[in-house]
Amino acid sequence: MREALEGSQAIARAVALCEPDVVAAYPITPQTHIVENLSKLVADGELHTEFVSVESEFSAASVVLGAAASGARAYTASSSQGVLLMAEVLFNIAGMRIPLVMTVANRAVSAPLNIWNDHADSMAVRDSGWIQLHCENNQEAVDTTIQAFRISQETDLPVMVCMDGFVLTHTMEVIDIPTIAQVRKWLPPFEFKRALDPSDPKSLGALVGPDFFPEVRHSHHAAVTKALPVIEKTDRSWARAFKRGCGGLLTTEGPKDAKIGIIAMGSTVGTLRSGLAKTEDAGVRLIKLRAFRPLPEEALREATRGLDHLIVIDRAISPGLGGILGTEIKAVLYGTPDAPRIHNHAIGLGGRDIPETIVGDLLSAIEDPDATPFSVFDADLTMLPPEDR
Amino acid sequence: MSDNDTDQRAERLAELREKFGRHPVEPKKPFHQGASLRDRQPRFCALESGHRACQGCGEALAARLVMECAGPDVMVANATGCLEVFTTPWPQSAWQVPWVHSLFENSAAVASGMEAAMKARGKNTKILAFGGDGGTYDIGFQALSGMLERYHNILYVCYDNEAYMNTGIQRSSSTPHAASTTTSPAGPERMGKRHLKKDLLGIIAAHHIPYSASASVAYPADLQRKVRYAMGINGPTFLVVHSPCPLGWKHDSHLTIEVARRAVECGLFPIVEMERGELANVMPIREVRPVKDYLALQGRFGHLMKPDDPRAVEELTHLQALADYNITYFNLRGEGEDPADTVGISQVARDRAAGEA
Amino acid sequence: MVVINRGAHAEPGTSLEFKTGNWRSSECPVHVHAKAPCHAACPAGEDQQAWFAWLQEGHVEEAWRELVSKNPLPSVTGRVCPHPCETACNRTSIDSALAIHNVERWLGDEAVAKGWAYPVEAPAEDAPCVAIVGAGPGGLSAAYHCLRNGLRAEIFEALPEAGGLLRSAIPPTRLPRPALDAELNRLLALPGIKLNLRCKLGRDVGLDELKHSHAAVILAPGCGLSKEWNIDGAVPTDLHEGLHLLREFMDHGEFPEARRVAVHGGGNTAIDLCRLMKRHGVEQVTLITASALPGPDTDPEDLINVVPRELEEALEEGIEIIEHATVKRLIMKGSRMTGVEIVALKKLLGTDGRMHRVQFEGTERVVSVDMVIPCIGERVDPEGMHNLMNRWHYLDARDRWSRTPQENVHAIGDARGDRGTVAEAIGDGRLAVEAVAARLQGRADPVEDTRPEMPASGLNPVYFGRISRTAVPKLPVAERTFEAEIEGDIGRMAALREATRCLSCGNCLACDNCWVMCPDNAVIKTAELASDGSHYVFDLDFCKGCGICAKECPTGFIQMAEDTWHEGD
Amino acid sequence: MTSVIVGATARPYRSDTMIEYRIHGRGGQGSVAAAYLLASAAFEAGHTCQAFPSFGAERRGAPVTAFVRIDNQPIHLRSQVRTPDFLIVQDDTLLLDRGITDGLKPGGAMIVNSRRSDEDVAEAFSCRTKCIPATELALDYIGRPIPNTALLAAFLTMTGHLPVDALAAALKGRFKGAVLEKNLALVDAVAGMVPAGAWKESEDA
Repeated sequence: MREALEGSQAIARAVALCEPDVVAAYPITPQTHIVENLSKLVADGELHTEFVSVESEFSAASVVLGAAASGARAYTASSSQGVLLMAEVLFNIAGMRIPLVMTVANRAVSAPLNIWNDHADSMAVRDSGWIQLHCENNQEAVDTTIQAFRISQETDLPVMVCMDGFVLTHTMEVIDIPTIAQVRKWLPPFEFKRALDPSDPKSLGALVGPDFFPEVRHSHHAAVTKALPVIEKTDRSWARAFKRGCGGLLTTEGPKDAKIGIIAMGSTVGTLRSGLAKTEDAGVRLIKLRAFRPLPEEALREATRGLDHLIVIDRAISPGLGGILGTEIKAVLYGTPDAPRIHNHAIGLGGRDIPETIVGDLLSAIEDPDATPFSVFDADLTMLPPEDR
Repeated sequence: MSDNDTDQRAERLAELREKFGRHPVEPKKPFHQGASLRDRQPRFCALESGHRACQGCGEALAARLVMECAGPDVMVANATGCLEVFTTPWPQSAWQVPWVHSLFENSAAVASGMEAAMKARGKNTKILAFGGDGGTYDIGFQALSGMLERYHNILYVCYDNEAYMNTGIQRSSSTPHAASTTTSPAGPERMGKRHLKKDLLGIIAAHHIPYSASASVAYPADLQRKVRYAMGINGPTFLVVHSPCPLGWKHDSHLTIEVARRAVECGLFPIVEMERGELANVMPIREVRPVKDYLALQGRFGHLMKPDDPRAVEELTHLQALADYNITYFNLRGEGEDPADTVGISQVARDRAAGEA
Repeated sequence: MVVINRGAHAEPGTSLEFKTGNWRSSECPVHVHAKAPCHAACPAGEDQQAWFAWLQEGHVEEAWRELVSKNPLPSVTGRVCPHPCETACNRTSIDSALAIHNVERWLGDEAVAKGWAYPVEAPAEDAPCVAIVGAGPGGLSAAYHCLRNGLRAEIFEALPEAGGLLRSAIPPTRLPRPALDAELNRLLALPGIKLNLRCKLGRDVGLDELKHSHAAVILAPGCGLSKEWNIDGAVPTDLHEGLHLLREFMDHGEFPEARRVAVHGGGNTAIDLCRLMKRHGVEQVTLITASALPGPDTDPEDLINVVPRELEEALEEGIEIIEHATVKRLIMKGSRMTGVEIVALKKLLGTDGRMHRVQFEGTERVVSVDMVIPCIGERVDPEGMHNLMNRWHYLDARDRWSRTPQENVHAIGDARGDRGTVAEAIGDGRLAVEAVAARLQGRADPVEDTRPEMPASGLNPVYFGRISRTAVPKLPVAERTFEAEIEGDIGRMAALREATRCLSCGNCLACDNCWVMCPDNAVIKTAELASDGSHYVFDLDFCKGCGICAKECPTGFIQMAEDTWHEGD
Repeated sequence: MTSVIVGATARPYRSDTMIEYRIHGRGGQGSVAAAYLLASAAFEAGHTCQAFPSFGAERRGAPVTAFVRIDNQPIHLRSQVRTPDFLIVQDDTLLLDRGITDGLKPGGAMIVNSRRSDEDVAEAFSCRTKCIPATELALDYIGRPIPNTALLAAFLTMTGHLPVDALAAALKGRFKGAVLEKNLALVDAVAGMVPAGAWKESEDA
């Protein structure tokens, strides 16, 4: 049913539709409304779950770890500092191959303190071994959340659903919320074969020494990589059932013969699309990357085929290196014949508003003889003392 | 299998039902049944041989004692530490119950999740959380506090060996005053740890939980009674078990029990029980020993055993004063002989059942 | 080939694949069933710890059967024995010794009262028969152990009644005759024992004849004659020596007239005599002994050789005892004695390396008495055994089994000269018979119990609380007569309570300490596979050798030994 | 791997029919609620909508803004509203900031919660302005000084952009019982107080 809903409220509703056994979360801006909405659903009797009001994100992650390990469908959500406080547990959950779902309301990481949206938090835990899926709008966030439960249990991997803080979480828009009957039909009941069970008492989280560790790591890597077709397949199945998809691993839009491409993740894609509408003659291919982990290397090479220039939009940076997605895409395209030239820009860091006019600026920058391979594109360097530029 | 075994097993299950008011899960591999003598031992063995604890490890003993009266319908969340490392070097595990290790500081939280899962799935399996003093007094304290506050049906057991032993004997907030560790070494400028042992039970008591207690490996019967009691409570319970570490305390491996016993007998480790934060019971000390008897067995207090060094004398006196304080504060002297005091509870008798067997 | 599973989880109990037994660096635990000190100290060879174990479990008859497997006369020894077992008892390191002798007596009396059968079977009609000379405790023990060894026994007793010195030299106040008769009669009634009374060796039957007619001869004649006594050649005209006086009194109830008496000597006979005379009305009874009274610093070698409780009762009753003294001179007024001069004396090591009794000049003093009674010991009546006498006028028994130079002839008990208690005689009887039986069956001599003794330091006293010893009622001094037994019955409740005080030195209590306290779960509980009464075995595949089990074993049954001990298992 | 999902080309990215709103208020006055209410009303009227706050960390009393976009097609743009068609000002003290009308499209209009005259304000800011004493009205009808309902009712009545019924429907989604009735009564009252359709032409401006 279509409703005008705030993003966080919609996520809470989506989570409730998946009927998790255990939800544990600690409030943090801008994820707070998700927790509040879930709490209210529980209080109103609309969601029958063990809602564990933990004392920290660290415990939130630990609680869902324990719950999922005990055979419960588990969900948590966090943001920014909370994700970083969880970091240790996040690696642990993935390493133990425990299926569960977490929403990250993407937000910058301090210092300086900043509560606004960018991707620094989920990027900081990109190596944790989770699946990371980015959402362009709240409909995708809802759909991806439900898909994430299915992907998670099919792969024995935890899934992080990344949605931009405030820009999506606090935005009311028209969202089609599936019915519980539809979700029950589409999402199989939770099953975790290695679940703790007194009738088959396994030990989870053993110490693995040098004799076996590389193999265990390899298997984790292989598992995340092999999640690619699962993510795609799941979205196709969703699209068949609900008449709308979330874009599989990635989507491309624009003329087939485009020579310039722009690739981005999350809500920025919408603004870029809006901006491109004003420059229809530019012949630009817009690539929306949904799966950041696993990174769909083949799909990326195909999506960028024929391009001379590829503008890679990052919403977080790795100081001393530059854009993270940009660097990864360079690596993906390395050695590809006729690979496009990469123009890597970080925009909207710490919630800097991204106007649709930025599209024109980005396209102009391709021809800028002074352009650096990477820039914080919307930073006004004149505000900095010369020695800090 | 003899009828006798069947009876014992039925009895045990009946006892469990009585204790938990619920039907325990039948383990796939039942206890004290099977081909080998080891399988037929008349106790529930959740922590098998072949673990890699040091010789004379107090923690390994404590964990086995706890598990004996907690299992089999339990699941364990274990903090990082010796217990975790020495029981589960992949591909082996010494555990016979569902067991999960996540991290150093989150066993209480992982256990919370497990308990929530049990509630959500309509199961009664009791959850245990284990941590060492590092994972309980220090880094995992927040998660523990949260667990207690949220009133999870979990028994948290802290195996207190008074330092970070897993990483090689660094001081924790549980390390006793004046003990020497690698991060509180004794030297010309220092007499070991400068600070006091944290009064964890006092803090736990402030959570107003149904039951919290201290116990010692030196008194297995008392320890196991407390575990049984705690297992029967629907709510958060806490047990701190004094577990000597021969390596870290620097005593001979065969002295583990003796050292633990003297800690109790001198008053430095009071054995107490609290109900809703109120002192409900103590193990009286029938014959109080001077703290020196306890300290002298351990190398970590070696620097105090120098009567010519006024600093050593001062710290020794200080420790005696701390013990005296405990004895007064908890009224550990008791009132006459008591079958549950330090002497009474230790007494052995020829086992009639065994004798007739 | 290792297959790494998802998330690297581990299956339950798989640590059993990892044998930590090779972590033992030097020592491993072993079960050592050491001798309990009571057992080591018991001349009769009783294993008190073993029968207390039965009592601890409430099995009274089994306790008695265990007891009488060594000593057939517990009712007697429970009354007359100086109980070296109690002196040795490790419990003294915690509080005080067990009241072993009181419990022994109670067990003996229980058996009589309940008519429990001795654990013997009638020997075959054609079983070899052993001739036993003397029906005192040694001879009776020998006869009993013949049955235990499948032999028949024929006893030759010079007197008209069996019992030997039990009857002739021990006052009924210590050993009431009904108690003595009851136990003796039960014993003598056992099939396979033939008793010939009024049959004296040398008079009625000859040694050579016995050697010929019987498979072996065991001489247990006791010491029927008093040692000769004089002071520098002088003796009082009306000399009465102690054992004779005692026998006379027990037969006729009369003592010679005397107001003040000195008894010279230091054994049970001396004490018995002192007490009887005092009770008979003698104003002053003084015992002059070369030995020492018990005290904290008393050298056991120097201690007066009497039953401690008898000594205690004697002092209660007003007997004066002068220790470390001897009679140096008799002071006579004509034929009438007026006193004895005594002098201080001590046993000291001489330059020849042997102990000598040294008198100290200048310590002489006079004790006024009108009678001095020598009570310095007894000697063997050599009749019929002259060629078996050694130069100290005792029978020439040469080893543990009391063999004499003559083949198939053993000499046991007081007649050996190096014995002095009923228990020793009982022990001798058993050992001699065991040697005889072994020889008859073509076996080597029975192996001595070479197990080490468990010292108090080998126990862990933590596990035994202080429990005071049961005080047994005694007749008040004023009520003591010549017949009524002075020491009372401990009774069933107290006997069982006393049993709980037994530390079970060196033996497994099945207390579970090792099983409970092994951090490595390497102690396996099993009644079937365990040996020596234990209920546990060590799983050396996993034992890391920490030593906790040995340290925390209350009884010292677990000890740490060189690990090579178990090689080849 | 051939998994690229290629979207339709030549898809109209931007609608010419999108209307953008900027709501100025003070923390605690319900600016975000007003934005959500307006978006909900648009949804009730069959439009697509987007409403979001200015994501500030401001506390009660600080000037805040919220944004609403209403269209007949999917809304992709996520940036803040820089060139609003309309301004809704919840508190006339905010008018002290002369930059409040920055970016207001030519022909745009502003509705202000104020007892001042429309003309005074319009003159000061050189835009079409309607002032209504929304706080007083709210106190009269609802009993609480929340100006949103009155402002939105006045606004919708004047622009005719959405039927007033849509606002009623949106209110039904947020309130129940007596509170809802009072709000609906307020909507009716305000609708009668302002000139219906007065700003309707602005849509074409």
